[in-house]
Amino acid sequence: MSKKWLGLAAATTSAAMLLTSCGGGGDGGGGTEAEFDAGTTSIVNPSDEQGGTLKFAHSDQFDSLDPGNTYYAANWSFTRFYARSLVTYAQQPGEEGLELVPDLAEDLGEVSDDGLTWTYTLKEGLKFEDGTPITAEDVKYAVARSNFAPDIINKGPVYFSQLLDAGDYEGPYEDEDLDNFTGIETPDERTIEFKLKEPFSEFDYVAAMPQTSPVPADADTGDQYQTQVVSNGPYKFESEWTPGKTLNLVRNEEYDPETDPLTRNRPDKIEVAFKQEENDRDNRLMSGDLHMDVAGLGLEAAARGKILRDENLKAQADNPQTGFKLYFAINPNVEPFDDKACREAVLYGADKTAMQAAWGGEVGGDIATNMLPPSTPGFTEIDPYGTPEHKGDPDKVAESLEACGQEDGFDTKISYRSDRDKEKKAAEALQQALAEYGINAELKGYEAGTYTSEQAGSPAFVEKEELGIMAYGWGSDWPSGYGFFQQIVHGDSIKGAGNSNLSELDDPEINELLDEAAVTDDPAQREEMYAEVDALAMDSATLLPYLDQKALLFRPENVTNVFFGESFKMYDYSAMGLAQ
Amino acid sequence: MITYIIRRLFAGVGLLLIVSMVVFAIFFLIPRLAGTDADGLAARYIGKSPTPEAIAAVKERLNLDEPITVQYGEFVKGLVVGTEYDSGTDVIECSAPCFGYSFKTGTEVWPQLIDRLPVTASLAVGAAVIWLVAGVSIGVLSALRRGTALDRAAMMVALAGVSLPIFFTGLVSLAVFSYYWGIFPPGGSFTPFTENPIAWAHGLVLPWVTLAFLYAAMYARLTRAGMLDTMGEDFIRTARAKGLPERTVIGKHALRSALTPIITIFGLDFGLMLGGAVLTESTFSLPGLGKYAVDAIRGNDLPVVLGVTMFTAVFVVIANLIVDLLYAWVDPRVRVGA
Amino acid sequence: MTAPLDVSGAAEPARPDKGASPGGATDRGRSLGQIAWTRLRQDKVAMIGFGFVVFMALVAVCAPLIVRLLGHPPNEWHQEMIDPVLSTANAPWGGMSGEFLLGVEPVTGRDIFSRIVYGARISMLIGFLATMVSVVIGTVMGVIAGYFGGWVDAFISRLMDIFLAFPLLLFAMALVGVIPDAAFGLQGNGLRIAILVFIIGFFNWPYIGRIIRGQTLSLREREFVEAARSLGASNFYILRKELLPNLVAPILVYSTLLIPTNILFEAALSFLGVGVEAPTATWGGMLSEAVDYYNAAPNFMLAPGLAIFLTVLAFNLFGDGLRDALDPRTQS
Amino acid sequence: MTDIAHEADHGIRDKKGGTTMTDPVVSVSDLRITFPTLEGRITAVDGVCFDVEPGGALGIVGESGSGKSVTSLALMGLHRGTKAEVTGKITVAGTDIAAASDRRIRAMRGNDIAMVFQDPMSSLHPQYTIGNQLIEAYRIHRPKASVAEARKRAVESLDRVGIPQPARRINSYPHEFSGGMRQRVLIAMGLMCDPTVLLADEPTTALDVTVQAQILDLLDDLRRDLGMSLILVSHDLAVVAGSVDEVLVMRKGEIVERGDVRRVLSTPEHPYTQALLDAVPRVDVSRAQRRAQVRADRAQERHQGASSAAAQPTAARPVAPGPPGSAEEEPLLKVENARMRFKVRGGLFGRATDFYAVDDVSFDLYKGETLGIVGESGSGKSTLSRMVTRLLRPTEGRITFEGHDITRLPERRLRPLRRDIQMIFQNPYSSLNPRVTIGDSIGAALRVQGETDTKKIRMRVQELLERVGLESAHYNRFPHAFSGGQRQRIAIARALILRPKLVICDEPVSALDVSTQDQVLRLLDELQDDFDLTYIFVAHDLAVVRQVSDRVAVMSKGRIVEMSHGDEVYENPQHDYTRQLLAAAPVLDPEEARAHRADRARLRGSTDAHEAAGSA
Repeated sequence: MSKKWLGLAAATTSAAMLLTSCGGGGDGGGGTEAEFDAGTTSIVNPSDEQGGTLKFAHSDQFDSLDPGNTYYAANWSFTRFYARSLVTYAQQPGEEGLELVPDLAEDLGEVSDDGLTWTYTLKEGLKFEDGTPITAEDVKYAVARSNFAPDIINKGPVYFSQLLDAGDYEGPYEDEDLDNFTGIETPDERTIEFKLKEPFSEFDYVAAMPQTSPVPADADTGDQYQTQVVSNGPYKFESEWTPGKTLNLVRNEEYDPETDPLTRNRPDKIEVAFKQEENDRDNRLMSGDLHMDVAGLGLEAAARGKILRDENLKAQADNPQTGFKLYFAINPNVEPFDDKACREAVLYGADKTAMQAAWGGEVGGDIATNMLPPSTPGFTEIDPYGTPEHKGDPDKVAESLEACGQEDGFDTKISYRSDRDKEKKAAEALQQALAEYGINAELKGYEAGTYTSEQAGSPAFVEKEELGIMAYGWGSDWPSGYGFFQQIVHGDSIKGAGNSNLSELDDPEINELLDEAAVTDDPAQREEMYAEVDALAMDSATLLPYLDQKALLFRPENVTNVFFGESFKMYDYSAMGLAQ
Repeated sequence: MITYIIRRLFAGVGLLLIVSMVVFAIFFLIPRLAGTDADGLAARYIGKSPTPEAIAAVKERLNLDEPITVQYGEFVKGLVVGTEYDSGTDVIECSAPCFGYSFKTGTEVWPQLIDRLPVTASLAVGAAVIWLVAGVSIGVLSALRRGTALDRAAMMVALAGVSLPIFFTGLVSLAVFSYYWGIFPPGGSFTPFTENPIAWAHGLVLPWVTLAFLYAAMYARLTRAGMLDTMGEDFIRTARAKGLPERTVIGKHALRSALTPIITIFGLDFGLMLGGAVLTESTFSLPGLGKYAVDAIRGNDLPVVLGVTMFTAVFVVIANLIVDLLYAWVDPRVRVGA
Repeated sequence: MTAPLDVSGAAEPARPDKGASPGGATDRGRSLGQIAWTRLRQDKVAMIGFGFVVFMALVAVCAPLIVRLLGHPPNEWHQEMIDPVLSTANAPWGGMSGEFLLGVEPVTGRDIFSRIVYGARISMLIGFLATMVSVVIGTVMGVIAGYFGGWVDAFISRLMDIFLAFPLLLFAMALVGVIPDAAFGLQGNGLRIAILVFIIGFFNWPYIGRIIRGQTLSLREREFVEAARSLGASNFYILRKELLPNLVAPILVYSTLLIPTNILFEAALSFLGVGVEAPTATWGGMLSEAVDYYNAAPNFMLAPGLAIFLTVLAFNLFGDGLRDALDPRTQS
Repeated sequence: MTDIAHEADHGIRDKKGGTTMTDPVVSVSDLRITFPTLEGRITAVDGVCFDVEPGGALGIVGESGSGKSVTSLALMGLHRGTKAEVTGKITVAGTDIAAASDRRIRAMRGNDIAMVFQDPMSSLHPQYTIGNQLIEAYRIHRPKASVAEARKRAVESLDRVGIPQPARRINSYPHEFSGGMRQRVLIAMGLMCDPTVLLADEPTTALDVTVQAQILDLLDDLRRDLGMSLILVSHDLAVVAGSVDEVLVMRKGEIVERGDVRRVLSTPEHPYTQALLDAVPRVDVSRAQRRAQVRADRAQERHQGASSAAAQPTAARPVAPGPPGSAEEEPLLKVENARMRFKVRGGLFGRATDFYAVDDVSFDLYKGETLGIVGESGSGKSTLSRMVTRLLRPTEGRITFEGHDITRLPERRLRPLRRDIQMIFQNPYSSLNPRVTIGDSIGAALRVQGETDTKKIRMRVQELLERVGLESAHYNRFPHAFSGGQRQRIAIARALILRPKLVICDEPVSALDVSTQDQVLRLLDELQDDFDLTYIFVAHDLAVVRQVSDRVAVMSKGRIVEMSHGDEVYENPQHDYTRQLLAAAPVLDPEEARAHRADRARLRGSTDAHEAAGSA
């Protein structure tokens, strides 16, 4: 049976290939055909079949499996198998996938008139894997532990601790009385009221984070919780998990699909193997032995070359944007970049095609001309420092250099993360391009592990070492301009260590716009404001965006319902099933 | 004899203490000299959003504000009597020998080391068998056929072997045998012996051979030199004068002498390798101790680095002790107490 | 490591008395060094090794000239040579041609030949300097341990044991990673190289130290040392005038054999991503980047691999030959 | 042991041993052996012929390089598989060595002909018990023998060669035996299969004189009791004198003289043999006789060379200085109750125990005299000489030189003293720095003492080089270009360059061939006259010491057991140990050698138990 089916599938793909080569393909339409990039905009292999073991591989390991203690998009996507949050993203390809739908909650958050209280009501009949009902207290506890005990749980974002009006609450591990946590009120078993310090219009996005997934207080084991997360989703841990070992998820019998807006229970089992060698992983993906690369960062160069040369394999690949903006931050506190003209010389001198090549050419990304990622609602294309073919503009460079009084060029440094080959190559590309104008940049590589905490992310270090230009990349925590910009251009987010606002941009106009957007209810109005922030940030000439990163993703033929989820910028794992 | 072993064990403990001090100094002192303060160190253990609160909290949890001597004291205490970690809700007992606790992965280091040991041990033992057998027999053969084409060819190959970087031979063999021909699985996969001995061996063939090639080359050269020295010894002449057949002269008299010094070298090599064959494991992405250490260094997971280094040093100390005892057994002249 | 090298003369056989006129016709009035050189010159394999070593040294020294004649600047990008989709050379054979002798690097299109030539500079420089550091530390410590004996010897010997018990590669990786960005009045690549030299050299001294200690121990027992003392010579005089000349041979041999070890060590560090700053070309660094392109650009992997191999082999050939030439036991 | 008790019976030699009764067991004709070297093939053995009758004993004597050892290896077929080229015919016990198969040769080795090698330490495998090595030798030729049988045989064999408690000692390793005992083990190994011929290549060279005598006695015994033939190879004529019937004298690969041992030793025909015999120091020749001889020779030389040499500085000197005690002058050197303690590590707990290498030694030394110190290895004679030169600091006691107490002088203040006390070392191969030209080696002394004028140094060195019989042109050469004798001359020059008053000669000739020995001794004599030197002459060789010393001190176990005028010690020894030493000294006259052997057996009877314990 299955053999016949496979043969048929093979015949269809080759027919599709023929069509493509005649120039007939490309429309997508229903999108069920397996062709190159089909998964970016449509569902490939739709099927409602259940069963099988869905096998994931990770080239490293997750920062944590604890839904309250993780900050990686891949993991936020993956935890949806066992940790449901109050709201979540719709299970749809394309833009629709950015929409929020209520998950544990009956509806999206209801905001009070003063904008300071967001209220969610839990659906009825929700249960943990052991059958105990899920209460509002469990959600409150989850938020308390994930945001207010930074000594124990500190890998995830801390939006709640920034937004909630919790006084000097010390977290559930120091203060065992949850009633002392005033940031969240639970008037009854099912109602959760978030008390904010200041209004925040995009709170639903925060509520969509896995940190709102309930945790029963008596099952919490602090930073060991990741070894035995208590599931409230369709799958649960088969047994206690040891970090580094293969993770096995099995069906959670207490899960009721009726309560779930998503269909996320197609396979019988889910398996994740960690620390898998990349080239090996790619080969196994192409052979169908493995189903998904869970980190979702794309294929390695070897496999990429193979796929792009082979039309058959290419039809099983997608090449979507990852939402990551790759850019160089220029620090105006480092001479000579205190002079805007000098910064502009760098902006005009950059050869973005070379940087694109560094990231793997057209497959690696699209050349970017502004900061906001194209998939963000409200995106407007602007190119304030445009150059012919993005290759740099000698005349403008010369003008700028003259304007800043460095006609013969100057010396500076470019920092990058040494264990990120592509970023390193991009830095080399910039170095080469600038060298032609007499701007001699010395490259400084630092370990990715300490780059944000100790080097580029430490303003004191940047000034001491005179890191004028710093390579960086940024993706949004949620699909809005606020989620993207807040950490990297808002003056308030400048920190002594772990700083992400590498240009140390502290423009009152930008700060004000972002603060205002936070309290603006109308999404359309907010989108306008973000476009304005984008323009202002570009105008500061402290940011040199060069690429909207793209990933070359592979979907084996035997995986069904594959599509690229715009929310987490990778295949939507929750929807996947296996061809039986 | 017992006294001797005890004395050596004490010396070994002393050695370990010094090693731990040096490692500690490198990782905890030099970053400070390089300008990283306690905040920076704390930030290493925090995810993508190191807030000042988190930094302060982590600093306190990990005693990063304490003087380095106190921190070192804590570490040694953990090794000797064990220590405790606060997981938030519970107190985690990290019983002796507590090699520390990785705050990056939220796991104790010791079980992780134990977990990776089989990989490294499989690699080391298999490779050692190959290189000892191949290296010694080639060395002996070369010495006996000194000056012949066989000798010259073997020695050229051996010289090439010691001149080839292991990561290059590893990569080329991966490319050829795994990616092009598909005879052996690519790196990264390790099947425990207990699970499937055939898959275990199949997956390790390339790393074994790659690693063994280098060492076999070294040992062939050593053995040959040792054999040549020994064959010129008076007692070999005596053995011949007794009328012993050449087989016995070589097999019994020459080999024993020639191989005795190799034991020492082997002990050190093997001990060090049990602590992780860094390059081989990295090239073949084998999840062994060496790879663990390299990953930990890259990820600045200091307790892990400290743990692996200490672990390695323990192996070296034990290997040295075993070698010395073995040496005394093989060579009565150095017998203790004599 | 390798077969022990005996101090010249230690195992010298008693010569028959040839009457009043000393020596044969051939070694009349020549030093042992001159004799060794004559013998070395007869060793063809060693001389090939020596030739290649000299050649690589010249390549390293004249890198800019060679590249100007035969290649392109080592860091210059040639995107016109690269396929924008595949990121590899858009010409067959990895872009090998008269213009790009060894082809081009994937992604950047840099001239592999030029980078190999410039890579020789780093390898040779670090190999040589690190060896010098090892030799200086090793010789001083070895001589002190061997000559003074007692607790000094015990202490230094333990120290060497400790060094040998360290996983060196891990240490070097860790150290290079945590060292400050500017120190000793150096910065940038100068500092990186200095640090690499120091670390590689510093961790390898016990190998030389052990050998020198052994040699000194046996030399110390030789009567000419006692004779010098009975003439009233100070320890310093004995170390300098009596011991050191006898240690020159082993030092020379083991330096020659340590250089390739150190070149490999540097390559390994670069391979693991710890080394000089990009975009400076190093062989180990090239090799680690080539891993991803083993099938699309095998020339990218083979070129640095073979460069390391041949250089190290040449040093080893030369070192082996040198040892044989200086070894009194093979004198006949 | 019983055999040894009967030893006296063998005092009378079986005179029929040398006559032809049957076919010879060993027959060598026109043996020629060449080796390839970088400078072409060299001929080590050239046309050697000899026969050994069953039960006969042949001595092969020659200096280093004479080809005697190469010849003995050829008898065992041990040149097979090497680069040596062997021509000629060798037959051993009916086996044609050249033609036989490897298997046949192996069957012969150890079974028909057994070899005893020079260095017993390196000739035994250090990592196997002696039992293992003995049993192996037996079983290879008697494959049917059980291990138990072979073991029994091994115990017997060890017993036969005089190893005490053989059943227990069979499990010991070679390093657990003393040198003499090891040599016995090696002989026992040779006896395992009752060989027809025992081939002993320098079996006693590495041994002390008393042990040497024991081993020679043993070989003699065995030969007689077991009816074996013996081939004894040695550089020392005196060693073979008492043990063989016939002797071959070899030189540069050729036999220069052969014949009955008594005849060769008494009336040598070949000038080389004569020279060799003349050079052998004789324990029965006194200092006075020898000095007279030396001076006469010298005068004659001068007379022939240059008639102008009228003033003879030696003429003024007395043959021997006045009796030491009665001299009114201050002694040059006074040693009082000197002790030297070393810490010896050992035992299970590594505790250090004290060991006195020199224990309560006192003597006076007067200007111009020569004090001989004689003793066996471990007697403390070398330690004593290093104490006098202050290379070692005495633990106790006092050393006075020219009235100054130098016992505890710090190194810095010793420097002026170094000018006055110099030392000549035993091994000229190790006492000259191979990396330094001889000119620099000799000149170093001047430089160390503060002389900076290079020209002056060069001049004085060259002057001295000529004085010790070398050429001034040798200044820039390295030691390896010189022979042993020449090197010792260089060493002497180095000692004399500072014009010392006292020279301590530590075994200055023991590493040299006999003929060279004589030359060096003569040189030392001459120099004593010319430079007005006082010598302390340390040696193990009784004869050498007698010839050069005015007074002789006999040392044993750190103490001086006897000290007196030279001839007194030799002609009228007071101490048992001195008597033992004298009895053990090899002598050239075969008859006398036999008499000595009988003496030794008598002496040994009283000290047997003691010796056995000492060697364990």
